[in-house]
Amino acid sequence: MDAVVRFRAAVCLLGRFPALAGVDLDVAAGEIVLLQGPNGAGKTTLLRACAGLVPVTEGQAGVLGVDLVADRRPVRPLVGLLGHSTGLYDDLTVVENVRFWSRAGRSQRADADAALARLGLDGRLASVPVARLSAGQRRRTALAVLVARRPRLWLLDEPHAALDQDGRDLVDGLMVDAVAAGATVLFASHELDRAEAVAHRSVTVAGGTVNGLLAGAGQEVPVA
Amino acid sequence: MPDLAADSMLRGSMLRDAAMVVGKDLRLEWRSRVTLSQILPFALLVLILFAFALDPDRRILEEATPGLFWLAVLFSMLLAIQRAYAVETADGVIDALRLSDLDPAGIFLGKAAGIGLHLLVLEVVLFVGVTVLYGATPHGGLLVVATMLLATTGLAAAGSLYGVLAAGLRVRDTLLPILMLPVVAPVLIAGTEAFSAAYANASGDGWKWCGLLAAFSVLYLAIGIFAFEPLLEES
Amino acid sequence: MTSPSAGTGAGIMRLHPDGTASRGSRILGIVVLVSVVVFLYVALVASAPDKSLDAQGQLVRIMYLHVPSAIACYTAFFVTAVASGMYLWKKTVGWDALASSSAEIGVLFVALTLLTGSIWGHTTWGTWWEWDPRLTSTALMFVLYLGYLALRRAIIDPVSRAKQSAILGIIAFVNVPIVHYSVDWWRSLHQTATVASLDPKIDGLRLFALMFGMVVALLLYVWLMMHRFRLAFAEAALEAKGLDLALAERRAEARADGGSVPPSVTTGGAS
Amino acid sequence: MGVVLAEASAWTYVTATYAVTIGLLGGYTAWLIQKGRKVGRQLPPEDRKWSS
Repeated sequence: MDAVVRFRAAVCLLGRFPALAGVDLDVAAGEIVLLQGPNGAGKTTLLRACAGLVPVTEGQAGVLGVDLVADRRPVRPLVGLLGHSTGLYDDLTVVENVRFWSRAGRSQRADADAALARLGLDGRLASVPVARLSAGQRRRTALAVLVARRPRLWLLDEPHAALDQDGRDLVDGLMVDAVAAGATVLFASHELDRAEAVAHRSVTVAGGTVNGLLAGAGQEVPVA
Repeated sequence: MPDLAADSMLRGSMLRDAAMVVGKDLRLEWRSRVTLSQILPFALLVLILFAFALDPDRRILEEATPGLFWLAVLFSMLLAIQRAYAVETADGVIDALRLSDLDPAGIFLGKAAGIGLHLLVLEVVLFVGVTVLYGATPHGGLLVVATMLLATTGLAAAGSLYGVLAAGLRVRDTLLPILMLPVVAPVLIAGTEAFSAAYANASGDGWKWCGLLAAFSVLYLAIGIFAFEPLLEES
Repeated sequence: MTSPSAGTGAGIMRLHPDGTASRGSRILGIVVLVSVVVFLYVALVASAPDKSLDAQGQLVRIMYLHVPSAIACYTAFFVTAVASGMYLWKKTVGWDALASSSAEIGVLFVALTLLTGSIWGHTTWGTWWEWDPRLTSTALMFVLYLGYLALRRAIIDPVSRAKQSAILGIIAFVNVPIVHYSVDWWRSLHQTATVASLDPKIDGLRLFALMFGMVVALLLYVWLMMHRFRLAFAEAALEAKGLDLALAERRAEARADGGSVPPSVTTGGAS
Repeated sequence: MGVVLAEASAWTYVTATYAVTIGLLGGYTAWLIQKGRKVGRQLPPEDRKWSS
């Protein structure tokens, strides 16, 4: 199976700011790749670009066989994105949120309930409106939504943030289980000791540029 | 871009997604009660303010009842649309909508149905309010109901479309009124004239205004189904 | 290409080096100027007052401005709608610049239509405003396109601004007939007098003044568009130029952060 | 009211209308040309293909 993610000199603009100024990145199937880099380096934009939410204006960008430059929408149902914002309705309860978003992602109800159980949200918390949850519990709910979608590519933006110790163990476990089930994980993190333990490979993002080609990848000059 | 909407219509996923979205909106309202506890009182307040402005004992209120009713509906509509899309733009929900497999036309119809249902509740309350406060005795019930339903469909469709157009903007609260009100002015005119005909017990010439409202609704439903996708993409 | 500093061309064709003028716009500018002078002469001096309006005969001259500016504003908003449609299809900066320029000039002509209509209203009905169907729908169109311009100012990202205002450009124009139709219906119930007095019996030199006025208004619209379009196009080019600069700075920032700029960026690299 | 309006005041309305129209159009044109030069100055000549 060729690379799940294949970027060559990709440029992404946020308004007029070139958040990504030239990305070379390969992620093979079944890999867990860590994105490292200072704040504002472009980690979040890169994850959102992989999810097809940000237009790639120059260079080449392909995720799961979808050419993002041509039409980036078809990749969206295939990926799961966990960002800084939760993407949940504050006034709805945990279970209502997870069920709505999993149904919206064409998953079955069983997947939603299994995800709730897996994230430990099927007890007292289930019927609590998201607005009243702590940051960590909201993050777990967002994770449950992602797990319920069973995406082929996990895109996690600082998944360990706001989680307590066993929450972080849970995230690491989820990543390993996902890869075992045939998915691929690309995540950004600042907790390097924990992140590097679970990641197969680490790539540095600096000033909107990434040099993350696989060792064996040929040095083809992209068609200008 | 339009082919996406067309083929999803065939697969019937549009209506199923619309049902899912409106169900979610109603549940959201049930949990937060924003319409019931905030927009409804505002609508009644508008009726009372009209009375202060128009000197209740000089029969002006009773004669102007049709117009005042629809003005109150228009202002409440603005709040209902702001609320409907504030929910979708909070906390990254709009990204989740894009990432989900929901058909954009379905989201459009779902949001429109949600706004429409909220408006109907407001209109019923306002109708009672107008009858009681302004002492306007309604006649021509059929025309009144038909006008309400058609006007609400038109307002909901235009509201759902302009709501997402303004959704992503910082200045949406001030931009939405000037974008929407000139567009829904024909609904205000048609609604008022139809109601005047009904109240004057001359329902006959009120029906052509319903025709105008129906045309307006069909037009905006059609525009919305095709224009919603790029607008959701850009907001 | 002559040296930019000395200005191009000679004599009357001497163009300012930095401006949005060109041979074409200068020639059209001269034509417009001449036709305006001719129009003023015909409208104000040559054509006789309209006897049917007795003492108000002179007032028919206001119509020579009111009707042409109305024609020009509908043309402008039609161009905006077409350019918006073309932008959604072709997605090039040019169509977006055309749509926004035409909308802005359209709003200018709508303002003129309302002003001249209001003055005409004061002379015949004694009030600065009359709920005449055409004036009313013109006023609604004025606010609608002010909303279009407000939407353009509210969006920062040039691509999403172009797309969203293109959609609004089309919807707004689709609304014009609806507003027109419902307002006509609305006012035709109540009185028809105002409609008649807006179209006083016009013939002879007066008819020529009116028709010529329309031609001058459209020529003026095209001339203004040539300049406004180039201004919008230049601003878009400036934005794009700013991007290349920002891209270079961003990559310099990458080197400063200790990251290495990827090979394919430096060799093949972004164009 | 129409009849009472003297011939003279009819002319004042007409001249007022023409003055307002020419003033508004003239003002907009002046602003447009001036801004065109301000923006044009920041662009290298090859980007202004209309003037070559």
